[in-house]
Amino acid sequence: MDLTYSPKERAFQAEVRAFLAEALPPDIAAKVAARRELGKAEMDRWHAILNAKGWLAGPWPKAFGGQGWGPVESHIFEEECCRANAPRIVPFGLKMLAPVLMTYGTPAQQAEYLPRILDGRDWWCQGYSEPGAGSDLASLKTRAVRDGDHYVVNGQKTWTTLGQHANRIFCLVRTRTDGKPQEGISFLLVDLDTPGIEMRPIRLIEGGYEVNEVFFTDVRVPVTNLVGQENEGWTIAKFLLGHERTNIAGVGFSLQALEQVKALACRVTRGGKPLIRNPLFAARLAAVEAELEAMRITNLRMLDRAARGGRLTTEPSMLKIKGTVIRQAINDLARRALGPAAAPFPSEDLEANLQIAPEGHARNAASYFNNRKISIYGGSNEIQRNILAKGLNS
Amino acid sequence: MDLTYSPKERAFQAEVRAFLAEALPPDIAAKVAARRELGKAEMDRWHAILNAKGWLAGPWPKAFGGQGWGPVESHIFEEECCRANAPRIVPFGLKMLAPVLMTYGTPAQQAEYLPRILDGRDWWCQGYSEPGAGSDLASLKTRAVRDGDHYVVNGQKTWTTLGQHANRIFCLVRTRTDGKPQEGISFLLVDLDTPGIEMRPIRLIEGGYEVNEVFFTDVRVPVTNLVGQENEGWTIAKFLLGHERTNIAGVGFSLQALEQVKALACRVTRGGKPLIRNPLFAARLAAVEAELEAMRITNLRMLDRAARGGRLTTEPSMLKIKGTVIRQAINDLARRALGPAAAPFPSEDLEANLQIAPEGHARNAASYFNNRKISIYGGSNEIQRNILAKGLNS
Amino acid sequence: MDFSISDDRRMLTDTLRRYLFEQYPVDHRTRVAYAAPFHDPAQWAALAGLGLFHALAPEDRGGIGGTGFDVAVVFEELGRALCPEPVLGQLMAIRLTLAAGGDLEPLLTGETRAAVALDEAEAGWDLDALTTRAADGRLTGRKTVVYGGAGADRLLVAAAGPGLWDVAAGDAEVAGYGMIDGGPAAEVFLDATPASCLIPEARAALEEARDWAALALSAEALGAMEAAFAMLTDYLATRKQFGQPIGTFQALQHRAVDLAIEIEQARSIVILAASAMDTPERAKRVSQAKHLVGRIARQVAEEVIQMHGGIAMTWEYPVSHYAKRLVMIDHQMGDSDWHLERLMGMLEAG
Amino acid sequence: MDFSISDDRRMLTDTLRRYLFEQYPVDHRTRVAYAAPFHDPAQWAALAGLGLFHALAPEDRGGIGGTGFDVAVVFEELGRALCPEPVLGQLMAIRLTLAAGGDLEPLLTGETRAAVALDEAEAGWDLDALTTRAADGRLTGRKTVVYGGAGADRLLVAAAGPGLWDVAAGDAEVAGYGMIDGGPAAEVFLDATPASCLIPEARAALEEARDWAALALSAEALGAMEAAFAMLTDYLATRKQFGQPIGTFQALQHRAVDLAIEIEQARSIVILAASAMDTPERAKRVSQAKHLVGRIARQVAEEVIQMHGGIAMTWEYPVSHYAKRLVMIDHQMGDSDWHLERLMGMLEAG
Repeated sequence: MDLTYSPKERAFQAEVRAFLAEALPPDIAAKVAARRELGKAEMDRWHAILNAKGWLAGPWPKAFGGQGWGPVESHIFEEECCRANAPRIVPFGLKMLAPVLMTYGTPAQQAEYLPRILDGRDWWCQGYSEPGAGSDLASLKTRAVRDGDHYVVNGQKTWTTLGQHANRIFCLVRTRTDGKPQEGISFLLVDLDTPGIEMRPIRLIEGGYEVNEVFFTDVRVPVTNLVGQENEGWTIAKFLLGHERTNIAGVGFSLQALEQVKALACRVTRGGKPLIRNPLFAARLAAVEAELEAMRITNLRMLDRAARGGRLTTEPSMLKIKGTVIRQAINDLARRALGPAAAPFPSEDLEANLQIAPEGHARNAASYFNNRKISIYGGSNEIQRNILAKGLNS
Repeated sequence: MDLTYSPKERAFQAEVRAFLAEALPPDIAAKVAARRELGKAEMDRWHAILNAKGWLAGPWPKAFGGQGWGPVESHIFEEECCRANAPRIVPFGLKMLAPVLMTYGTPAQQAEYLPRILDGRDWWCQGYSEPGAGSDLASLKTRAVRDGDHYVVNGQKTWTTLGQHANRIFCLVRTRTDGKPQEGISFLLVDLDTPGIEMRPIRLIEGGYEVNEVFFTDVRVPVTNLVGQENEGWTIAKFLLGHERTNIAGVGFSLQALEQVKALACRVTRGGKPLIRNPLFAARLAAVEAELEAMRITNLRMLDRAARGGRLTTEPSMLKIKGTVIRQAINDLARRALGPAAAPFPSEDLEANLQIAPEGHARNAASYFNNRKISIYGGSNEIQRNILAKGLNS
Repeated sequence: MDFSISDDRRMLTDTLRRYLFEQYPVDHRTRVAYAAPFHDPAQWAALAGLGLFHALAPEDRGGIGGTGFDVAVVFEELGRALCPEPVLGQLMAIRLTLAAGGDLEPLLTGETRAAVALDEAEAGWDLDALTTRAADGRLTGRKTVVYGGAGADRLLVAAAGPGLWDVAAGDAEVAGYGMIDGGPAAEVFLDATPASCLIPEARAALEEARDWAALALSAEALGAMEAAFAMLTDYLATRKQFGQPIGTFQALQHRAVDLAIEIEQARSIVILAASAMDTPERAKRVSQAKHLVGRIARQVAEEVIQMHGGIAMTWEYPVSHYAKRLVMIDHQMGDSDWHLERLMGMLEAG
Repeated sequence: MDFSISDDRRMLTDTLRRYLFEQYPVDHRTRVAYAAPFHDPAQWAALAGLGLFHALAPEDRGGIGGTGFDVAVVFEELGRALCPEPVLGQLMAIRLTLAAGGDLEPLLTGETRAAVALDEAEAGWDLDALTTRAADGRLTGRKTVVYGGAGADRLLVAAAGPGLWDVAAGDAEVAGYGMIDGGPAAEVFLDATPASCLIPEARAALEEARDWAALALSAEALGAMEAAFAMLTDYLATRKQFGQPIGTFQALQHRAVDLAIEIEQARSIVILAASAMDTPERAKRVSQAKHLVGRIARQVAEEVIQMHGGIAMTWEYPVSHYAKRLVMIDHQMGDSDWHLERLMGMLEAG
């Protein structure tokens, strides 16, 4: 048993760290550290920097322009990105659609779309969820009816993250209404400029805009935009859900967030002493750190297994649950640590002119509220428990 | 709104307190305080003292030899008994069978049994649970088949508390096997001296004996021992479950136990300081005290409602859950407070000769383990949650 | 022993509840709470007209209530409606003016709106660590996150000592803003600002006023959690997933039941604290309430969001605003841990 | 990075598991663990013969293992079988003898059974508060709840300083008794008892030995909780209530899943601690393990009882003994809070 990275992995880690130190724009890192929303231009800028280095799509096979990173390299890259406050790579094109196209797409689709993902010409968003069908994908209602060389799409999608920046959307649509609900679903690529599509922002609890509703009214989509076979969408959806789960625990985010809370607790005072010496707060910090260390090891164990070609069964669901609970606990501490200063509604103006919370922490409460989402989306923790319950006695 | 007792209630409280100070034998109180098992002789002695005062059956109507106490007086009496470390009144005859006889019994049954409960000639135990039917009474299997003037009883009961001291048992038995399972149950009184009955002790987790299995083999019970109508036992069982629930929260026990833990935490040291100044332990103590105070008020609110003739709906289940959780949390603190000294298997010998834990605390770990039962018996907390769930949207 | 609510208080409750339900529905609330002035001045005046502030003051000082129970029922209703009006400052000003022997009348009519400035960036909730200084009848310092500070007429300021000072809002630099859960607050900058001393040695008065505020916030949280829980049970009964109402899933049922039990605990501890406001047990009972309610309010907020799922994450669905208020109440007047530490200090006294 | 178990260690694990499963079944364990001498001397000898103690010592000192992982896998198996043999004292004696530069051989063969006497009634787990005094090569004091103290040949005693002393058990008054969760312990009364000093300034050595013991206990708890959890899942699948297996009730399913996740956490933190035993991070990782495992072990014990219902409250059903061990492990070598406080002291160091 050896918990440390191999010399080769350590060398890669050093390379990533050196690259980030040099290439990550400080203005972007500062915004990420303060948990402020990034604009599209900033995200595009960072993607372009990564793409120039060839690391935007590190896990892609070399044949498609990637580096062929395994789970451990991907993990190291993501861990270092978190540590450096690099923006999260927008996953919809790079990590979700791309593997689907590589597995189920035609050579023509691969040749058309993959390069556009890499160079930023296409920003994809996801059209899975519908109102009234949260974690229950089989019940989706958006219809796609064949009409000559086109599908005509009608319906509504929701929770479309960063759709406001996107020019394309991949959707699950219903192409058959008889038979089992799972069997009539197809996977469709849609250009958001097509007439009949309306994207409306959804404002979230803390006041930010990051998700959207998408309305389809008689939207005509060429049948060449179908991925895989008609009515095979359920298979693709399951493939996608099972894919790219090695970072599901969000260990890197949590490690970075915990460091921020520790630094904050050294900075703010309670009863004349640094908060970090307040026994109740210190107890919470030390306890969540132990939990996080345990989960970090669970995550490494899963990576090790995946790297050896082992099949992941219960691990992703366990890590999803524990990972979100721990991250939310750290967000909770970051909010608590501010005491009265957590209360203001954050705004650029307030941060610039009034400086109520210590620098970089004006959005701690907002982040706490926003991150209540992480135990809901991507299959809520309740759904994960249902999945795990099935495996309990096997 | 007035949370204090009325002058009349306060006078009664003072009277109870004075009586206990005078009449409660110190040797018995010391054993209760140390959570050591009482023998039958000690329990009989205390019952006799109470009976002489007329308070053994305080809540019974005066017509049957009681005092006609309402819920508030009963609560005051029980609270003071806990505070004084008086033994708990053994409830099976006094609080469970007696109300059944008063409501469903014939005058002959009332005349025969009630006086014998009061003067201690009869010690009743309860035959409800069966192996394989914990909280699911409707599924019970012990058969009683009519044969002339007798029922012939065959089957097995379990979890019969203090059955080793009893000379009689009241049972739920199946007198009909067709129809709905609830409809074929009867309520039967059985003399434990009847041939064919065997009582076997069940040793509990911490090593004590307080519950038993009772085996019935062709036991002939006179039909005059049937209470209520044949096949009406389910109604009686439900009546009993709904009865005498004003002390379900065990507030008195918890208050007394918390005082003991506080005193212990002032006495033992951790890192050279009294444990009560250890911030983590003190935080647990102060937090559970706040919970207990809240529940004490919930309990008083329920009593007030019952005293005004209001119907109790969700309160008993809520108090059962919260009451057991809080009591178990206090037991947990009493165990923790001892540190290394919690470990020995308690025995009279050890307490007398080695004095490892502070006096009166040698059984803290044993009590903690034993009291895991309180969230299981009398309808487990899971069953209580099911009951409450039904009422959620009404 | 009597847990029934007096007729007077029930009338007050009913009137207030009905008024807020009709005049201050949650969509109106969401409109006004997040944009300057972060509340509705017309409603402020209307609430004063209903006698709301009179209910917070004792009869022998011109009020019609002023007991712990009066304060609790008023704030429970404000919480149920998620009302962002800055009544908390008014309550504290009434208590402090009572302690100073001043004239309550302008506060009771609502003619004067007051805010109480306690906290400072370095001191947090600690009255012993204040750095705002008084010299020659002038105050210098910065008070942070003053609830209701934006738009107040008078500022009652705690300065080092602690002493209590009265400042005309127009004499100070008041930078107003909204809170993340709605409602007005402000930074108050004092730079040799003229002030009159109300209470030179004000520790006891400030602690008392803060205890009243903590009771009020606990009651407000109670009202808010009952409203949020009612939305949850409605949702569980109507929303379907996998073909059945999600309220039929036992795991959710049991968690909902646990919330109901916790809310009952919150109600009881608020009642206990309300009963103790004029007794030597005030500090202990208030801290028990604020500690316990702080913990429970967070649990209710988090669970109500989780059990709803995504919809509760949206600005449009009212549960999100209730959840924010429930969590952020813990940042006012000492959080759950702060009050627990206060209780820990009282343990050895019994 | 490599989380696979080496072949040597897997062989040790397999041998030990099979041996204990066949030779030390739980009914035998229940018979011997609660009656004097509270373990099975024949099994002690047999385990020594299997090389159990050799696995706890490094190769360059006559052992065949001695790393954190060796200790962890051995104690995980002891925990899975709920084995009451006093191996913990032997492990600590091995570590202390290593520190003192003494001869390990009698410990490794099992010819000498040693117990380590740390705790005192007033000092608890605090090495700075010891009152046992040494004068002229003799010790006076009382050591409390010495694990494996009954029947040991040698006692390694921590006296004020702290210093480490070697006492022949026959020279002291050793009052043996059983533990509530089975296994032998003793009070040790020293009254000018002859002793030889092994390490005059023993703080570092004692802390190190206690850290090894804490790792061992954490691993033992891990094995025990896995066994208890397996009994629970079996029970949920077979036991019926209201006409269906209770494992089909979603509320129980979700709670069982939560236990499975916690047990995975326990496994990971034990691995982390085991990997750090010979590094500067030892203290931090061990305290993280003992803290986290202490909390999780109690949760597993309580939930496994609760979900079983009454049957788990009985002496006859093995789960009760597992639950006791899981809870009582927290009383050995510093409890969950004690280790959390140790971690709190390290927070500012990073």
